[in-house]
Amino acid sequence: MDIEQLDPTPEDYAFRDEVRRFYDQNLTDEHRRAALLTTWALAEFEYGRSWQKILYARGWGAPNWPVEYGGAGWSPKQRLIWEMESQRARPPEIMRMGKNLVAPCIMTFGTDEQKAYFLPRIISGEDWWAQGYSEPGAGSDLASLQLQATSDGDDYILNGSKIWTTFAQFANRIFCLVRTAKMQKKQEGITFLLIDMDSPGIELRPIYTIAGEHEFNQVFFTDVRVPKSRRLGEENAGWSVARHLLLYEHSAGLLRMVTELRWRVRWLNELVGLEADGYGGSLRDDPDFSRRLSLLEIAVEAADFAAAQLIADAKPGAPPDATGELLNIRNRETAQALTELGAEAVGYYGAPDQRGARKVVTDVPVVGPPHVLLPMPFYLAQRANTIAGGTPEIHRNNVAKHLLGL
Amino acid sequence: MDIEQLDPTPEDYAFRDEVRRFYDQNLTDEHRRAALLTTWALAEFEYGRSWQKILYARGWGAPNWPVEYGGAGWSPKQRLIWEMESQRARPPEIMRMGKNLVAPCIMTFGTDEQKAYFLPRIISGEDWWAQGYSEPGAGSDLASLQLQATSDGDDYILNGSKIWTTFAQFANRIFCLVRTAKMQKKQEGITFLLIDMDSPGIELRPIYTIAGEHEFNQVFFTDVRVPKSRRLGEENAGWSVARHLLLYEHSAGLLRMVTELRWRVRWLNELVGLEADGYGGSLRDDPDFSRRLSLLEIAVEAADFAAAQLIADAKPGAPPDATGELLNIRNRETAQALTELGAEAVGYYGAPDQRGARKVVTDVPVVGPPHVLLPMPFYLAQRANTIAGGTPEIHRNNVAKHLLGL
Amino acid sequence: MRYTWSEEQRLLRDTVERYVIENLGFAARRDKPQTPRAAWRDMASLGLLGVAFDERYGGGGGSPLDTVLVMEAFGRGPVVEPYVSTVVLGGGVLRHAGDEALKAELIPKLIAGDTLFSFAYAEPRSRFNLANVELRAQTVGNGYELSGQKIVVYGGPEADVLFVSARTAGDTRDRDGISLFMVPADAAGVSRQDYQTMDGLTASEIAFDRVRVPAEAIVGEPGGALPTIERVIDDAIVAVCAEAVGAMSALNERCVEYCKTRVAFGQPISKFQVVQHRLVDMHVAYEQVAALTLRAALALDQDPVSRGRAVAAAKVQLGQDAVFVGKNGVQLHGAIGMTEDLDVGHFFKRITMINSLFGPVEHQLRRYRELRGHNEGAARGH
Amino acid sequence: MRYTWSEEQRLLRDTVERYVIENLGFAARRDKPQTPRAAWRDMASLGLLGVAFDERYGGGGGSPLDTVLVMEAFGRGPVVEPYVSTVVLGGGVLRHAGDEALKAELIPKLIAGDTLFSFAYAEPRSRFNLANVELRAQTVGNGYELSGQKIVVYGGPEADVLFVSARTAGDTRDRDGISLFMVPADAAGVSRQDYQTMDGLTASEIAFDRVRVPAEAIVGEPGGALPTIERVIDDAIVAVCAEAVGAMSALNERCVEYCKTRVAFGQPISKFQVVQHRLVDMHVAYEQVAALTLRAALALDQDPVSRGRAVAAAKVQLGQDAVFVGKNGVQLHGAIGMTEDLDVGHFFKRITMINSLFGPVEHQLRRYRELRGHNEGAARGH
Repeated sequence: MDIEQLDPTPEDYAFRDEVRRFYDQNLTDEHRRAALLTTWALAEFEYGRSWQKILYARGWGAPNWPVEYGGAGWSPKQRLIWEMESQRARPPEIMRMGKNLVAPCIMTFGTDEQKAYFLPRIISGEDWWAQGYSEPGAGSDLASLQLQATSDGDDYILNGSKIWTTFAQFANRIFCLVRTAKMQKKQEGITFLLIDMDSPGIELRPIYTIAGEHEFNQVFFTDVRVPKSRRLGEENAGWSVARHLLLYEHSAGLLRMVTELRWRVRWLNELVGLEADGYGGSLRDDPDFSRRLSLLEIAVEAADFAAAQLIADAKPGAPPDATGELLNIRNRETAQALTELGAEAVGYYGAPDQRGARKVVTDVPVVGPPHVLLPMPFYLAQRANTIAGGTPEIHRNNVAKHLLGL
Repeated sequence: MDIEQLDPTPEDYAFRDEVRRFYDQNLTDEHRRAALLTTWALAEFEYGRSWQKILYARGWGAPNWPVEYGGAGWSPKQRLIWEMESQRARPPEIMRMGKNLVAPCIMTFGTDEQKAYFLPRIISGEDWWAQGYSEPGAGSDLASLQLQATSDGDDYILNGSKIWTTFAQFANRIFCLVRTAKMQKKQEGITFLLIDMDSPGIELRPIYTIAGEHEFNQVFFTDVRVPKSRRLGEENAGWSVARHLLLYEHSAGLLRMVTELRWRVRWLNELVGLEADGYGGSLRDDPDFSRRLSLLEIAVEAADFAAAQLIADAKPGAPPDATGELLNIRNRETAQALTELGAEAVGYYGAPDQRGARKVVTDVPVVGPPHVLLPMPFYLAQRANTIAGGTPEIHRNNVAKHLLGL
Repeated sequence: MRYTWSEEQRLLRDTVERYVIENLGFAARRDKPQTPRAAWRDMASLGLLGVAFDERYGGGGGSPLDTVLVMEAFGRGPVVEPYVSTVVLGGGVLRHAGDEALKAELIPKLIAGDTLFSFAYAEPRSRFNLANVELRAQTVGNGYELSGQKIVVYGGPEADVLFVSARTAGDTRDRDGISLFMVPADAAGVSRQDYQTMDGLTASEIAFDRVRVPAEAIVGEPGGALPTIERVIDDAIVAVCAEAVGAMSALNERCVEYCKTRVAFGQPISKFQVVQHRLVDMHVAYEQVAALTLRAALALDQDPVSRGRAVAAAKVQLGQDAVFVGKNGVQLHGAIGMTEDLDVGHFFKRITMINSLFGPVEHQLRRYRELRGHNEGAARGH
Repeated sequence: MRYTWSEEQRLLRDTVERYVIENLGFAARRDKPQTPRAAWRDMASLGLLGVAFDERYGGGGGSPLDTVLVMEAFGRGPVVEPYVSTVVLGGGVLRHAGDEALKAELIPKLIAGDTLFSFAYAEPRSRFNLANVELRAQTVGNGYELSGQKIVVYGGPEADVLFVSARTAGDTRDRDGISLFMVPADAAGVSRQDYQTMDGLTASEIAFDRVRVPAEAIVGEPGGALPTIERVIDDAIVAVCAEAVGAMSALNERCVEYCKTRVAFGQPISKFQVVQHRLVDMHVAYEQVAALTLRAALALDQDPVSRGRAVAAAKVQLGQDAVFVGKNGVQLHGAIGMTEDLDVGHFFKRITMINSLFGPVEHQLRRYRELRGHNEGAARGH
């Protein structure tokens, strides 16, 4: 999709130019490199953080938030233009657990004190949040979680562990689902807490991914005290907070996914121009490769148009239904297929383990030409695209139930 | 696979030549045409029947039967050579419900009278059997069948109906699973009966397929009397007869399937040579088409080799396990994909409804060149390849349970 | 925004859909058969034949989206009337190549249902290459003489007037030298072999044996018809994509309903996880084709490269996702889905035929790729 | 019959497998690490380095099936020792190109584990085209001078001796004019950049800067090495296919076991129909690759066209089915499958790398197709 399809007014063009100028003037080479080297969810932390600070300074720290909390008050059309330009500029992905996940929940369920305390720190880039959901025995079946929170006066005392907490090593806050009661229905008895990472009793164990990165952690809680004032919503009602978060994530996730898909197509088109086909031309000339790339391009066109339609057709104020979740089933497959093609594009140079060279600032030389650095770890890391945030199996279960009524 | 891979002896070559000579001398043009026009399970009835009579006259009416009943007493290697040559010659597919399905059950469960009466009539081509398994409310879940058999002295009285009975309009016998009792476990209470099609009270309703053929029937039973002497096995023990039949069918089915796959590859290779690509060459020159055909050829090579291995590794006398069923999951997909490619090959000429011209002897002219006659109905009819004989879903359930122990 | 439906359009769709189901669809054809001509006049009186044409000829306005709406509803029938051949193809030749006088004369007759058209373009050796035209038109006196053969001309048996692509110059596969002729179906030297198609439509093999036509029988630019033909075919591709979208939505509904009621192993089969996931994937598939079809419809009036890529993309996706839905529509119904008794098999067959029409996946994918490099080199065209 | 295992071979497989799991596999490397040289000498003392070689050099007899058996067991480790680079590739050059004296001298050293070899053939612009050799060998005096670059030379860091493909005549992509050279790893002018690979093996970028070698450094026919190179690479393709078969079987076992024990929504996930069917499909996938690998191994000694088609077929199927098993091995394990803590991720990465090695699906499929038309025209080769 491009701006032409939005029936743009002169004001829309002006807005587009303004956004574009902003990116041109503020996105440094380091930011761009950080974005390019992102294999899974997030860019190297420092660059994500500094970019958030720049956004905030411009008044665009969280454009989709309500204006009262610092949102930009954009129309849906402006939102789409912003996404188009963001896709073009490719800033480093910031830690969205604060801005996109916990913040909407705080807005809906938080006390006035919680709103006043947390939201400004999120939008300014002062606070960085991790998500404490999964546990070793509770992944797709999140409601089985066991992390124990025992009431003790004005505090809860936490014991247990969370796992797969992305970038917890950088976060100063973590939101957690914890068990405050054992009920018949296991979704009941869960409470949503906002926790400081420097609380005594919290320890991290790094987990390295198959792409060779320290991305995940296991977070251990040993007698960690959390004041009850840090509870979001009612005790034992944390599941409804979590569902709110998920709904929000699915709908915001669709647009972000499409933006990402378009970028991957562009990236891959550049990549094939840089690779030799072994017969005197570039990989772009290879009919089989171009065939597969075209199929994926078409899938991305469909994804793009379907998402735009969904946004255009949405009743204002109505909660999103499962259509976004449905569309993202295919989109996630397409996203993975694009990285798979990328990994194949670099041929033998997919093999070297280049984790040392894959930093924004590093002395380690690249094995081979610069463009071979990303594709293979990108592919490997992106296997998580069908694990984190719910497997396709779970999403299909959900859609079958909620959309098809099966 | 070819004979070279069997470490052939001079005797093997001689046997190969003998079989090849037999086919060359006995398979008429009509037989060949009947085989070519077969879209689903069976060739036009007359030609299947006359071919069985020729086989019988040669002593090869049922080569895999035990010698005592008229089998040829071949070694596994000879069986493979026979399959290779059959694939090469492509005789019309005969009605295998008698020879391959009910006969092994009669051998195992039949009384001496039943064996003496039925088996010679099957091998000689005098009797033709239909299979009365499915009912309108019992397909994949066969054990739900409801056709009622009430005991009345020396007879059962049958009421109800069977459906999807292939070629029942030509059969003079039908074997049926019927309900003789209502038990806790629905597999119990089922009885296996051998029934004459001319019994009073049997009526047929033809069912036309999407390929435009009268292949299926619904068979209605109204107060049909069947003597108890026509019961195969014990009363209420019909399910174990049916399981025996199925086991036999899976294992024999694998080899037949591979033979069929090899033929389809050859057929398709000829087809692409006959079709123009629209750019001055033949479809054989089309890189995308040849790419897809090659992928399927490779799948057939795998199917072929895996089947041969399975047969070579089989412990003599041991019952076949589910590996044949497992391999046929992929084989059925390959079989369908080959017909799909065939239907695509004929381009616009897939459209005309040519059921009138698709007979061994007919006055109806073909629309377009002769080679366009088969592919589209073949494709349409072959959708049944993943329905009849158990859907892939059921086969996967079975393999999961019996082979993987899930 | 331009990529969604107006209320008015939704209304049109609902009207057409109701009409189709009550009068033209699978059950209606079985339960209260009517003559093809009667059905055709009904469609005319409802204004369905005119949605694609300019108001000054009595048409509905001519938004490509209206044709999409009508075809989607037809797809849910499925309707077997020669709408694509007469209105989209025949009418398309008139719209895109006809001069003012011809349009003013014929479009009202088309809209009224009085004259039926068809477009004969495919040949025994052309496959899907629209530039591959062997049928020759030679100048004879003041007119032309046409000799050659056209195959699988949909709506041929009903057509009063045939549009025919013919070569007036150049070699068999040259892009230049192709002209469009208007030929009365009963002209001397025209002989037809009529037949039904697998999906219940009609078509003809048409032989032209020294068929004499006057010079005015040429529609559009002599020798330069290929771009028009490509445009007309692109209109038709979008139309059949929309038809397939309708068929997919009907199949998905049938399947959900059937799986909820069909019991096996003690429960409705809709309770089996594998069946549920299949149904979800069928709905995912629907969304892809629906999105790209609408997108292609909106691109029809753009430049040929943008149009061609958008149309090819929709057809490519159809060849994957609509075919997936068609196959699984049959598969989930089991044996009953394989019979002529149920509309499920008809939807499947119609989707199968649409997939092949104007070239299946690989053909359109090549076109998509070649149009990308359009500025760097000559495109191979269709 | 020729397409199944003998009892003896099954015994060998079991022995190797036990040894691998106890000494070289994922858990063994983590729990009782040993130096690479020690592991290598162990393998030598077990006779594993010699299975592919003739008995007169102290080898095991040289049936291609024996290498398949060993590699399958290694795949189940997974083993990271430079077996393919030293024994299959390096040893392959010796076997297929070496003269009697060279074989008699070097093969025993290889089998004893005293000398490690590697084969440098890939170049920055060659991709998977084995005929694409830019590295030049110029005659200088009685010998040659080698200049150019080789990339991703597996086992490069451990190698004592390098075999190097170099151009002694012709243009970059000519099939003629390629020769094989034997170069000591420490020869003057050879410089290496060593690294680990994603799947835990080792490799090097190797630059040759006017490296002087004597005339006797040429192995095999000067200028005519390509057929030998193709044969050696085909041996290696079969070896890595077998390795992938081992990895698939291990992954399938891990997955069945994990799904039986991992509980979600109140039951082991192996009770979910979708999971069951996935596991079945993974087993189906295994059977395909296993069958074609064995078939390819049996074709290695046939004519180049039969050999090439059988080998390409196995590699094509690997690229579909082994990759399917690899991905789903990770998928079924969920997040834990994405970590370095479990062997599952390592199997997946190894399969991923093997898929790319010597050319993935489309490359091998093109080769398969071109070899079919071999008699009608020149094959494009690898």
